[in-house]
Amino acid sequence: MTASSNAAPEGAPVSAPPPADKVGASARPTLRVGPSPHLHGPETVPRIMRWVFLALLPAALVSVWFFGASAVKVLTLSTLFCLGVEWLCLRLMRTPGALSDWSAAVTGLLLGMNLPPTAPWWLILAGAIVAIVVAKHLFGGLGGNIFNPALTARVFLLVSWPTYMTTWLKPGQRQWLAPGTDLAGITEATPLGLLKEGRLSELSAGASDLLLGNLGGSVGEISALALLIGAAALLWKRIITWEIPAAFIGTVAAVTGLAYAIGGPERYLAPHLHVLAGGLFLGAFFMATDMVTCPITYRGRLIFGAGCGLLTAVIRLWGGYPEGVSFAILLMNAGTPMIDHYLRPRTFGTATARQGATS
Amino acid sequence: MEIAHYLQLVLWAILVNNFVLAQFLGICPFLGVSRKIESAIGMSIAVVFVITAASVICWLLYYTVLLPFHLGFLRTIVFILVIAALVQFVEMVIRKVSPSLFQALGIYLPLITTNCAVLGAALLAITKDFNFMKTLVYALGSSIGFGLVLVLFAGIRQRLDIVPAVPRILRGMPIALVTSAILALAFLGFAGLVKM
Amino acid sequence: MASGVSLDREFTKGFVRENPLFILVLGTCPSLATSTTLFNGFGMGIAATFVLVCSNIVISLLRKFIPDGVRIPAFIVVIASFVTMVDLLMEGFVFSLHQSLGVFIPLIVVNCIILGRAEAFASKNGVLRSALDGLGMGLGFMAALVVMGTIREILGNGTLMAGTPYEFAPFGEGFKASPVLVMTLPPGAFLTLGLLMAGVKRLGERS
Amino acid sequence: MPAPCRVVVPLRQHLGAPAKAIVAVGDRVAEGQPIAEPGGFVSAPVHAPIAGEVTFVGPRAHPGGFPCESVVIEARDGVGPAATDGAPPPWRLPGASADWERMTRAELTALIREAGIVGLGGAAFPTHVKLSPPAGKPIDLLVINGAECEPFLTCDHRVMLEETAAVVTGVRILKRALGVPRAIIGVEGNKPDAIARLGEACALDDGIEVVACRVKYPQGAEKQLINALTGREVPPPPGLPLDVGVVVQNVGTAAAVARAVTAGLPLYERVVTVSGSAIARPSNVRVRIGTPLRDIIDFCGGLASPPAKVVMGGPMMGASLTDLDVPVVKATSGLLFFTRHECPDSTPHACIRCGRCGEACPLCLQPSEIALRVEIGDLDAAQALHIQECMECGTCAYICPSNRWLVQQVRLGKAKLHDRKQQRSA
Amino acid sequence: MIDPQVVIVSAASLGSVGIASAALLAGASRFFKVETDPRVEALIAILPGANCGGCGFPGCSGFAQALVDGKAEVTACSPGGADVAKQIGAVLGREVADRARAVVRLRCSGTRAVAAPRVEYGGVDSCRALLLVSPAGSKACPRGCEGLGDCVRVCLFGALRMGENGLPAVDEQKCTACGQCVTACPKHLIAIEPYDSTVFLACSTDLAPKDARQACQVACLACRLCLKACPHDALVWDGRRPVRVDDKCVGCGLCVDACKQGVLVYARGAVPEPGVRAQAERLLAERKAVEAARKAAAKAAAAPQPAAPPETPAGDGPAPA
Repeated sequence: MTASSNAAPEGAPVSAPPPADKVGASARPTLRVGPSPHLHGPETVPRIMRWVFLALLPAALVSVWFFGASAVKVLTLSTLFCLGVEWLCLRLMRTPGALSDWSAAVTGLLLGMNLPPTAPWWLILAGAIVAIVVAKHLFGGLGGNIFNPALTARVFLLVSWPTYMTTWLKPGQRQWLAPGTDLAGITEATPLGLLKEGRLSELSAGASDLLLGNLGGSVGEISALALLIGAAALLWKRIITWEIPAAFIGTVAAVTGLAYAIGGPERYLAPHLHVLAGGLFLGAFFMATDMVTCPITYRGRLIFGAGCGLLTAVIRLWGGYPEGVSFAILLMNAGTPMIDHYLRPRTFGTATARQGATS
Repeated sequence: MEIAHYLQLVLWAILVNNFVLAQFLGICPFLGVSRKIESAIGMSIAVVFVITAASVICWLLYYTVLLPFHLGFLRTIVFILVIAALVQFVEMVIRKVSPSLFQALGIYLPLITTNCAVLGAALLAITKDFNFMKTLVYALGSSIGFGLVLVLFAGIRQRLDIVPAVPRILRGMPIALVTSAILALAFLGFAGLVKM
Repeated sequence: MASGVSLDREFTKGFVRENPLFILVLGTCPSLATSTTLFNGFGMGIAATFVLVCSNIVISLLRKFIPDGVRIPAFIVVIASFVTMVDLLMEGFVFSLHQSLGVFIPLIVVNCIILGRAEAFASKNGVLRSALDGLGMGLGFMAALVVMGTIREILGNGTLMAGTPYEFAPFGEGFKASPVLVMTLPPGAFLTLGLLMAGVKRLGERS
Repeated sequence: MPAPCRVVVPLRQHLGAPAKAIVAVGDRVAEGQPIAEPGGFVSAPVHAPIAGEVTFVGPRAHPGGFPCESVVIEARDGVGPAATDGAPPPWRLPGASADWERMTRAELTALIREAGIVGLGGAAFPTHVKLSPPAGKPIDLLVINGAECEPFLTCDHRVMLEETAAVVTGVRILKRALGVPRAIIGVEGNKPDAIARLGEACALDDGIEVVACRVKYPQGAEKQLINALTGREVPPPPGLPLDVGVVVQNVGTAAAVARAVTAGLPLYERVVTVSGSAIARPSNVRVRIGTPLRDIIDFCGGLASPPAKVVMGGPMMGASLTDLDVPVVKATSGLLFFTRHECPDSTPHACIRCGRCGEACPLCLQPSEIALRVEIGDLDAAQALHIQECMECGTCAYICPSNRWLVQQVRLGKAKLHDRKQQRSA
Repeated sequence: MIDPQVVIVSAASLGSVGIASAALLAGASRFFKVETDPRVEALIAILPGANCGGCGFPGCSGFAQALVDGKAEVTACSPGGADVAKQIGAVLGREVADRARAVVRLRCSGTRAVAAPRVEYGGVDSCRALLLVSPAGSKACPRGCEGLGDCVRVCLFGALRMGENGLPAVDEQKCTACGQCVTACPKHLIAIEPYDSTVFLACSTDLAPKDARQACQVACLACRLCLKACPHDALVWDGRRPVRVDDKCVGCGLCVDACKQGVLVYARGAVPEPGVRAQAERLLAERKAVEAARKAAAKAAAAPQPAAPPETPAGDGPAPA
């Protein structure tokens, strides 16, 4: 039993909202008082979330180009399911937040981009429930979650239904897949899947295919180039910072490069293919950088990114799963509070040896 | 390749077959002593020490006393006695030798007697037919795994306390368990990392 | 403990009001580990109940003779003896169950419920009361395990009563073919217990 | 603007102890005559802004929102601004002369003290205190703050343009009073006209340089300006600029010093920026201390629309007024009349941990973390996160996408810590 | 078939392990003896010894230490239950002595409906924070309750709740008069009062009566009718407001009836006992009769015979100047 369970929830608003009607107001207009600053910058949470949503669209469009109706179905269903579940949660659990803050839409789109194009509707619904209810609202809604909702859902689905989660379409299969369609002829393994199964020699996709997205994979991860375009927009709008993606991708390249150099091309994939393959770009630019679940200091973000990279590389090279990005980010999400706890920025004026401030 | 093998054993015990997240050993202290990072660290150090010592002593006792006399069935009783005595002994020694160390982690020692991770480690080492060195390495790895997860978890719970938005009925144990669930989910990523 | 408490209350308190798992949060390790199926949970519950009742009786009988200074080790020895007994009995008669419960049968020794009841109740109360207390607590623990086992088995396996001749698929064969596999794995155990605990807390607030 | 007919002069116009009134109801006072004496070392005298009769001495509304001991002076027949004939001659500081270069440091400091000069940047710290550094803290540099403290405010800019000579004279006097060889005037780079004029005026004195610094907020905060100009970092509180051998003064203060020392004019007027969409004619006006706000509103063409919020000071650190029946005080650098459109309702979201507040904080604090600790009542944790070092510049709350009340949480935390300290010592 | 040899060997080996560890511990306990607070030992003896960590402290000894240090709640041990809590209380002497029960009451009636606002506040949801930006508060009455719930948040017993009307409501059954809310209220509007007192003044305004009337419909206007209505002299004037004298007040409620503003109210909806009420009314009537007689006499004395001093009962009336 928790010792504090009988205490009032500290900091929770206990008062009803201020009166809308002015009772007994005098003729004089009442002035507003409030704390400084009296101005506010243009940035708001919905604006940030909207930008993330927009930045994801290029990669989503590439998917629609290659997978047609399947991709459209997965992305739409996932977004709608997440919004619906979010609406229910807000109604039933009364956690703070609103549909209009776009966070559920971003989670929904991200979840959709993390699913294979063949995902059936119930799989998407289960993912939406795990993402929104378990990973987000049980922890108190937007801002309270420890783990990235979309990734929690993806991992949950991957562990529960591994076959459904790893049935990749060959690019160019744009037709509607009726339930029960025989997928045998129209699927192909991802480069990382081939690597895991030791069938590296069958790998046909080259670096240019990986860049453009002309290969099998999750709806949103196939085209590194489209993801880069979105990421550039986010970096330009200063919604994400460079530390996490750089440390993440850099560490993956370094570790896989080392393995490649030592182990040789028969057993290992070249580092540039490692970087372009799988969900690395999607994870590094869009999910590891999720503000709620990553550290808040520069140094913390570097460590976070490097940790993600190391774990990704370890799982890819030696683990049981072909792809380690999701697991790595979730694991580092768990470490975020520790990183924040031990890495505090140096307060102004407390410099001893080095004058590090910019002027 | 011996060293590589032991290294694999350690990794397996820490990541793949984690005491808390995969084997459900030591859940009570995991949930109980994870409210503050500092106490979690103290507990972790104490657990690493006791599990390693207890496993080794139990292994010696089992193979030098119990087995030769065909008393394998007595191992549960003997092990728990040895662990209880060991914990109490360590507690007394630390209290005398280093009061500051006792302040830091001595208070966690009694809690360890009924930590099923200790007895679990000793029993599992016997069940898996580990030799002496393997038992030592296994106990060390497992307890480090326990400590690692405990400290990570304490960090998370401390943050959950700072952002008090968790719905009321979930506060405390329920949200701690849901957090453990997702943590366990993340640790599943290490499945198959080391094949033992 | 006040003798004013009626015997039936002594017996029933463990079910909900002082449920060892959901309210007191004791015995979490075995409940997470062995509630993969209804049958496993039931087996673990029976074993724990047996040890709990027997050790409560013996400790209650011996409570006048055990010197205070060594009572905890003495209790542990008593409990460990019964645990060893259960271990051997189960190995002999229900071998498959014994296999699936694994190390958690000997680990009943360190189950907080048993030592806690021995110390808090049996060492201070008469034999009948202690036995009833043990039985009630044990059954409450078992009930919690059965609930968890049922949920996890249905969702994670698509079956119910697996391990017995009465196995069936409550949600049909289609679901059984692709169940929520993760529910049988550790994350499912933590999630189930966490949500059940929240549910029980909610129920307690309502009443 | 012309002197008003009635002024309300609060006696608490500076940091430190309030001044003590030395006039009584019915007394006739001349313009500039002292009406209150300092209440301690860290305090300053107050002078009559207009000639007239003292009609009230007692509590009156203060811009801070609390009643404060004040002196009310009303112009009477034959006395006061309405009738310049027959008015008693304005009172002037004895001992002031244009020949200040012959005065000693102590004489200069005494004059500045008698003139009631306080920092006109906004904090209103008595200037003579800053000019009397404790022994053992050598001062080697005078920094003159021309880096407009806050957005919206342009009064320093106007002072630099229109009173360039006075500013430079003031700087030279301050340099002499402190006995430092060097002074830097820091001006934000977006005011090239001010930089040019000051540069010309300073050409005579090679001990003064004018430096353009980056345009950013909060460049006008002491510690930031010192860092920008010299690279020195002032240690956290109780660290002061003194600790790195620097004294900072505002350009307005320098001009006031020049007027006091050369012409004997005590501080009873200042330049105030009047702005915001709700005012008809935004402008910079030179007003007498104690002028009621309504007079200023009328002078600036009245209100264009009913203001939703009236801020005294700058938009980032100023205080919102609860009442329009308050006077201008020495610290009033700006008066901003905001419409509802300019300060819309903002309901805070949950913190999404974006970390921007920490990136923006000029003191490298973590405002979101501090605010969360205050919210849950963990004051010790807030203290460990250096809550006391926050200067409440408002950058974090400005930038926060979740609209959280970061500054007010910090102030709340500081207030609670103060309460707790008092409770413990009681 | 039980082999006696197995039994003997088991018993012997178990026994020797037991003896060995007992000897080890006995030696160790002598060799490594450390003095500790006897209360900690006593508490450890009381506690279940399960070391389950359920209390949030590391084991029973950690909990015992925390109890002695005053860092833990007596009732935090869930395996032990109420029985153990009682024993812990006995050891620590934390049994709350029986004393006159007190509760807290809010000295303000300025609900949203009756109190005029002065400014509109937008900021942290806390009274203390509001006062930082507007030291006189947000209502026209500077001594009005802000209704942002600083008191509610500090209450550990759930005795305070923010009402729909914008004022905190006290559940006097749950209130323990611990005083947390009294310190938390930045305007000092919460007072500790005897539980038994039935009448109290729910206003703290210090505004002049004419300002108070504008600021709030339920404000004390200093009319003093309540003082005149009290037959027991249980109300005294402190210069601005009536103050109840606890040992004189019988709770007849005549003052409540007399108060036109409704700022004198009954606590928890108490109703005065009919007997007390009747007696008070009788007393008041007697007083009024005496007063009337005195006035008549004074008038009569003043008009024809200015020299004769009026007879006053018990000499407590002001002498005519």
